Amino acid sequence: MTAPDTLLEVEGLSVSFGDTEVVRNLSFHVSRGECVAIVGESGSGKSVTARSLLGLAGRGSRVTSSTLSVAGRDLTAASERDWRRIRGSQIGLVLQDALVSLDPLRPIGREIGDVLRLHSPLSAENARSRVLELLASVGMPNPERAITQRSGELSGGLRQRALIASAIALDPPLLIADEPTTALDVSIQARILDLLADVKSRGTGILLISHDLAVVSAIADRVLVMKGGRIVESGNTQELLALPREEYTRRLISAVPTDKPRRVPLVPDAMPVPAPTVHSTQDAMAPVVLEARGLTKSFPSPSSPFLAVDDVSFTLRRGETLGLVGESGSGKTTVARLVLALAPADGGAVLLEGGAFSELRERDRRPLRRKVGAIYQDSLSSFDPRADVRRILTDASELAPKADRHSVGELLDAVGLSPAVAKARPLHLSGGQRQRVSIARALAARPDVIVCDEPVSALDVTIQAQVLDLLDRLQAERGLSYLFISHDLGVIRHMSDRVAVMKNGRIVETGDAARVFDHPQHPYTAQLVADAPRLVDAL
Amino acid sequence: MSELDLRTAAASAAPVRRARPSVSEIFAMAFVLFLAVATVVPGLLSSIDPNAIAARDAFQGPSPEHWFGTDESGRDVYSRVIAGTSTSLLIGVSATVIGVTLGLILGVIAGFGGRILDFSVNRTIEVLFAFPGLLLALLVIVIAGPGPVTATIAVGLSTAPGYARIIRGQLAGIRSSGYVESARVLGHGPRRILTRHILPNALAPLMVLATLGIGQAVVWASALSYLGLGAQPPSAEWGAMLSAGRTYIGTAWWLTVFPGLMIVLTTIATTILGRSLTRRTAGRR
Amino acid sequence: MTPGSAGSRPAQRSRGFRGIRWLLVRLGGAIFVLWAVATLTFFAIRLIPGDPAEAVLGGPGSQASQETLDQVRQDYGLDLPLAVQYLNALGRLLTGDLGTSYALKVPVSDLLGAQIGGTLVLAFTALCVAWLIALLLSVWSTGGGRVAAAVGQGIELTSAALPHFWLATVLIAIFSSTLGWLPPVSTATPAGLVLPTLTLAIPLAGFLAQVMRETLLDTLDAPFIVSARARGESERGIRLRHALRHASLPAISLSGWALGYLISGAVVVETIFARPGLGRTLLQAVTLRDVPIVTGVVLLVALVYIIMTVVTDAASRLADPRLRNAEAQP
Amino acid sequence: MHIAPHSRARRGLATVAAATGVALLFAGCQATPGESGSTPVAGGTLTYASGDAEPTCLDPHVGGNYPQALIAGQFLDSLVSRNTDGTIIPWLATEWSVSDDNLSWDFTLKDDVTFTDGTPFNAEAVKVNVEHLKDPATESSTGYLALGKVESVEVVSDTVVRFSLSTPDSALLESLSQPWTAIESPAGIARGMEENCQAPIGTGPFLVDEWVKQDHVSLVRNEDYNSPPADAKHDGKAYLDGIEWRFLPDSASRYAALQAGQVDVIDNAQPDTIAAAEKTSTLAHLDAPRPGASNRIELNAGRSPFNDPAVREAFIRAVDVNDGIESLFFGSAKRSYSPLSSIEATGYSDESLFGTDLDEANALLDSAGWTERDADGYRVKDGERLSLAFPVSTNQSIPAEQSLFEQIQATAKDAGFEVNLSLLDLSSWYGVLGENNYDLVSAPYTKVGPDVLRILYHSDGIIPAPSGYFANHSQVSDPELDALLTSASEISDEDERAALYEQAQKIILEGFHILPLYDQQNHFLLGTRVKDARALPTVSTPTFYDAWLSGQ
Repeated sequence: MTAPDTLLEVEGLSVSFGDTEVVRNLSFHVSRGECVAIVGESGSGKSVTARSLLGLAGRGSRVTSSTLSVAGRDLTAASERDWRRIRGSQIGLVLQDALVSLDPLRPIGREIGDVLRLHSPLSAENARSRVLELLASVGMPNPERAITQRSGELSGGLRQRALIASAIALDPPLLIADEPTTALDVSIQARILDLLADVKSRGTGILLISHDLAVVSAIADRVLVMKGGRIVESGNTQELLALPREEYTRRLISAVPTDKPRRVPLVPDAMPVPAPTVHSTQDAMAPVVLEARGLTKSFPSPSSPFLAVDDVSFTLRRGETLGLVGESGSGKTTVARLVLALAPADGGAVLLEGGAFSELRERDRRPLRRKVGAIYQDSLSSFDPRADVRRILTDASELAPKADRHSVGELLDAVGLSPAVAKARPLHLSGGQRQRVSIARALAARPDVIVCDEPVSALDVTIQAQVLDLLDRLQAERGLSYLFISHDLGVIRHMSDRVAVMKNGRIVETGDAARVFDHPQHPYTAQLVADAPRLVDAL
Repeated sequence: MSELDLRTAAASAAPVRRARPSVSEIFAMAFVLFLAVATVVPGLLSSIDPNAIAARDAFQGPSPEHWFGTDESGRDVYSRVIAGTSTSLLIGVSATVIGVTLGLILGVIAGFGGRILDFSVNRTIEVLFAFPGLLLALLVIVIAGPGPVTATIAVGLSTAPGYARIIRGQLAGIRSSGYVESARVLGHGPRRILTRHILPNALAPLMVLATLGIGQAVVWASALSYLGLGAQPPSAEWGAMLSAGRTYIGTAWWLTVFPGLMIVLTTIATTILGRSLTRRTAGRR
Repeated sequence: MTPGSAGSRPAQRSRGFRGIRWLLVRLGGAIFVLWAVATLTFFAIRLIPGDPAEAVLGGPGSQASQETLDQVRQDYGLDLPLAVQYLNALGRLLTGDLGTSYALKVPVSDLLGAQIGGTLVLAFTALCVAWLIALLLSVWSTGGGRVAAAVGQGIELTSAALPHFWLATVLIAIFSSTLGWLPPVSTATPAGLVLPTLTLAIPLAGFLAQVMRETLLDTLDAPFIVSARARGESERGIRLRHALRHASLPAISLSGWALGYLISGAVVVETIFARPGLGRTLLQAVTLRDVPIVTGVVLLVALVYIIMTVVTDAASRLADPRLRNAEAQP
Repeated sequence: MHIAPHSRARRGLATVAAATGVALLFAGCQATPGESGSTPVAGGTLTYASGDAEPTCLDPHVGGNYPQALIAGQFLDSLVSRNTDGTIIPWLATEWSVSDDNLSWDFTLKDDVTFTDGTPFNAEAVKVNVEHLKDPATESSTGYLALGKVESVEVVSDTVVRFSLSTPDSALLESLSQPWTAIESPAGIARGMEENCQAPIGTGPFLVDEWVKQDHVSLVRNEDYNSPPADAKHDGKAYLDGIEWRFLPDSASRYAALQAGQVDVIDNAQPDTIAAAEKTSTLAHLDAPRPGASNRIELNAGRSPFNDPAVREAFIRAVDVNDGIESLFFGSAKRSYSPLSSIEATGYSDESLFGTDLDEANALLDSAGWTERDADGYRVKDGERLSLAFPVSTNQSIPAEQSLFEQIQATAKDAGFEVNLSLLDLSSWYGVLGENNYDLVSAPYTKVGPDVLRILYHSDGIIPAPSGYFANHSQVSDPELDALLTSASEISDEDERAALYEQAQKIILEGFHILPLYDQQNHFLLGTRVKDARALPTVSTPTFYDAWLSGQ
């Protein structure tokens, strides 16, 4: 049944480590000039699948398949030598972050040149010009200089380009891209996706591995949805997104927050978020709980001081979510630290309920601190490794007013965790559970405001949906105000009443969320919105 | 809505499953147990008086009667090795305790004393580092005179800067860690943060480090004994025994081999334990 | 073009400047440490019980008269106030004068100048050999399966636990007394360097191999190794081109510490193998209470150590561009 | 009165017994006996490995210790020497006479000797040397003490020199036979201490070529040598091209180096290696006990508890050393019962005083008031424990001796003595002695002749020098003994002198002031190719003038 332009043919692929089967009986194919995406959450077996196609499933793995052929070569019984001949020349691999996927100690030129050295008889001089050519073809601005640089000396986008250059150096018919854009900012992600589309258009088959349906929808022709080592559903991208047959696929699609209106649950069949009880978010008369006035912060650097936050002002009203969006390095996290008074501002002030907050002496501020809670991206590191969940929560609830304290049970219940979790240490919890504990801890001190710094960035999309729904529900029940910081436009848009867009330490645009995203005023905002991958594009 | 979460929670709320100890860890624990018995109740392992002199029985090779042979004064080497455990370990452990304590003091001053103190402690550590190990120990011995107590202090002192540097780094790491920050954000006071978060988290790895250090302290103390600057006869300290036995290497190999073996095995055992502790505590993070 | 490409430019231009600035800061620090070591030693030495004038005359066993003692005190400036003695010593130090040995009555700088070569040759040979052993051991133990790993770890642990004087005894017993291959006592020939070098290198190799093996294992798990494999790189190429380079980084930065460790060991090794050198000189000076020599050795070793740390830091910076870049980040 | 110089005939036939043993041994193992076994061959460099501390100055006038004597004997000659009978024989001086009042000594010198720098050896040179020794700036201690009674030296003629004494000194010749009073070139001395320490100039069979500190001294042959002592085996220059004198402090390495053929001669051979070497056919043993005092433990009578003679006797009766000496020294050391070395003809022994008898020791202690015992089994009197401080110098006591002290410590405990051993380096050890913080001490003292008794046991020896040093460690203060020692040192008649010394030794032994152990051990091991090396019967330092290397 192999079509003439079928590049990759997989039948009955299984991979197991010891007694655990992580990939079960997988069958699919990739044709020339086609992009096939494998989508799944962490632990679904998608990365192992990708690597076993290169014979790199890892130590202690057992790979079996009835058919495994690449460009017509049968690899079911390939030796290590055979694999080495295939790798690089027939199949290229692009991994996630090039900072760690390219040897940080070797110049880019050598890393790319290695493929040529291993598989082609090119002379050193010819290899060099081929590397330069490749770098130019992936859009490297200054190839001559880039070949002498190491991955750490390049920006994230550029090194990802270099990584792609190394994968396509010999023009392999098949390119496997494992989460190639995951660590990147949206605008760079868009450029890299453009680059991959370009590669595809030259006739290369691409197997794209991703957790992000939105990214996949931008480029993939067909999608395979993986869960628990199996393909649960597969099909043409547009059809699959529009008419998912499987419950799991539906959950995945539904969990994508992009373009989901505010307060619409992301978890299908969940109870709709109740209407706010305290104040209407649209009520302009709701009192201001937190205000930032002209915040400025710079850091020393060898050349000139680096201005991380430049004259940032905003207000946050009771029961409202202010979304702070921007790319990495835009100063979002520094703003969060200034609001939490973890670092002193060079200029400006943060006011809490109209009174001084950031300008108080630490001793005087301490009693007020409980009113401003925080949830972090890496919640694990925010827990004392020696403490169990019970201690974490009791430590926090001691700070709440005596008359208004939650018990550990109540807190766990509020965030949807079983009471049994109290005895566990955060390390042994899943990412979603940890983030729930983190939220419970923030709630324990009975805060008015919670600063959420990239609270769902590290989570799988279905878990992310659960956590976002939880945050929404808690806000409605308790009249909380959120300062919600994220690089993900979809999340921000779904969660925010108002947004502020940051770039290079400044707020370039602020206003009602719907207005800012539908009718961006600032060109940067417009660019961001345009670059954000969205499912609807595929439809 | 969170059945998935609940299921995993139930699993992980169960007592933490520990990795089964490896062969080397079992050996290490058994040997440390042996050392502990030899230290606390040496009589359990040997009934011969380690200091009983029998000049006529000198230089007898290992035999069923004298497992490790006899030394130049006819004393039973096995019972001396057992009896020497407490002295040698005392020196090793006290030296490590001195080193760690000094290191802790310096490290804490650097970690909490503000910029100027941190700077000066850092320079102090650098200066102390410029006296490599034995050199500092020798200097201490020149000043205080040779002997087991001086040797212990000398070894302790010479290991202190190493500990101080690690502790300082550790404290700096913990101080800027997410959990200390989140405790601050919640509004906990500095004393509570110090006692509930920073110190407990800094001390645990320190204990591991100290375990690793004991073996090396025993080795260095034995080097001082070899140079005639450590423990005094007739105390059955391993280094002193080794140093005395070296004279007779051609005649009585057992005088050198057995105490040497004890030093080596002790170091290996403590290192294995220290490393497995590191792995186990690191696994929590 | 792409955003971000502009950002790296100013950092590039100031790289040379940053290197010089780094070096100046390090040199300043080094001078400070030397001064502190000199001061500390000067005052610590005053705590030594006994009259330095007697040390000049051969210790308390001498039967020197009061006049002779007074004469010596005057000759060596021991009758001056401590502060003046300290300033004098510092002043002399600036001109490279380390004073005159009490026992040997010769300038300390001449004496140590003649001794330092032997110790440095021994220490650096041992360092190189230790490096080599550690390299081979760690590569072998990480590449040969479970048994090799266990055996490798066993060797590392055991070597690191060996006291120098014991190892020396065993090596002499095996290679000199039994096999007769190598001279038991150091000679000027390379053969005479073998046993002392091995004595110092084996325990150090144990330490280095532990560190290198762990880094090697970490590195072999790194994504860039997967990238390299995906390019078709062979197992040997992976190790040679990628893993070893990473594994040697911590070993490079440990070399300063290692040198200090080796110089400590040299005290014992030089005595056993009767090699001329700083360690043996120091030990003798300690027994003779020869203060100027003790001070001189301490200062010299501190100087060597400081130079070595600056060099290893510089080498680490050269080998690992991440260290250079880290300073540029806010 | 005129003392006839002894026959100039070569008397080296009966050198040290062990040296003969060496020859026999070689004869036995040589494949072709008689061929190269007996006829000396010239050439070759001998490597000597010394376990003693490296001297800080090669000039034995400065300070004056045994390591200096060991090497100085190779490049310096003395005025007189001594043969194995203990009789003084000519060396640089051919004959000598003393005035009737015993205060003036005339020495006739060899007239054809020059120092290796070309300076002629004459009466003036002897005068310069004595003055050098007596000058405080020289910092001499051994030589200075030895010539303590010499008031002035006068040049009578070019070949006759006259020593004027303040009091008669029967030990003068013995003193002059020691390397510490050997004769150096006046021009060499005039260079100043630093240079002279580096390479003293003498008339000896070798001269100092180079001294690489912490490593070795290179000695090369003196091609013009013509002044051997009267008991030498041959005339003219030495057979060896030179000597490489190395310092190998570690005894195990030293022996290993000898076994490996890396060195030819080692000193300070440890007892077990001596025993091992004697079993081989490739190594020879040269046993040369030092003159002067025997190795003994001195009991400090200057403070409690040893100020009570009964306690001293009890201690000596309590401890058992014979078995220890037998096992620790592998038969290489013979038990001594005398204050003097076995090579001193005037030595007096009394074995009966040193029998071990625990019951008697206990009885003595009971009667001395040390009746109670504490929980640890030690005796107590007036609340004070019967404890004895025993500082041990690690430089002066070899490991076997240290072990012997440990055994003494153990056996003394049975009688209720607590012996506190502390191992000290030389400086600290002298410090403890200077502070009178000891009850037991072993301090070897090497000097030619019985006059050493005066230094060690005359009450003058209790008064410390400014540095705190004193020689009378047992702190014997007995007017009768003082008188005996003084008159013995002034008397000229050999027999009367011997009788006086015997009486003095009786008093010392019967007063239980010392526990003699054995002679001052001085063992050398030699490789096969070294022939005819011997120890000088003065202070038992080896001389390599007659030595030659077979197979050259």
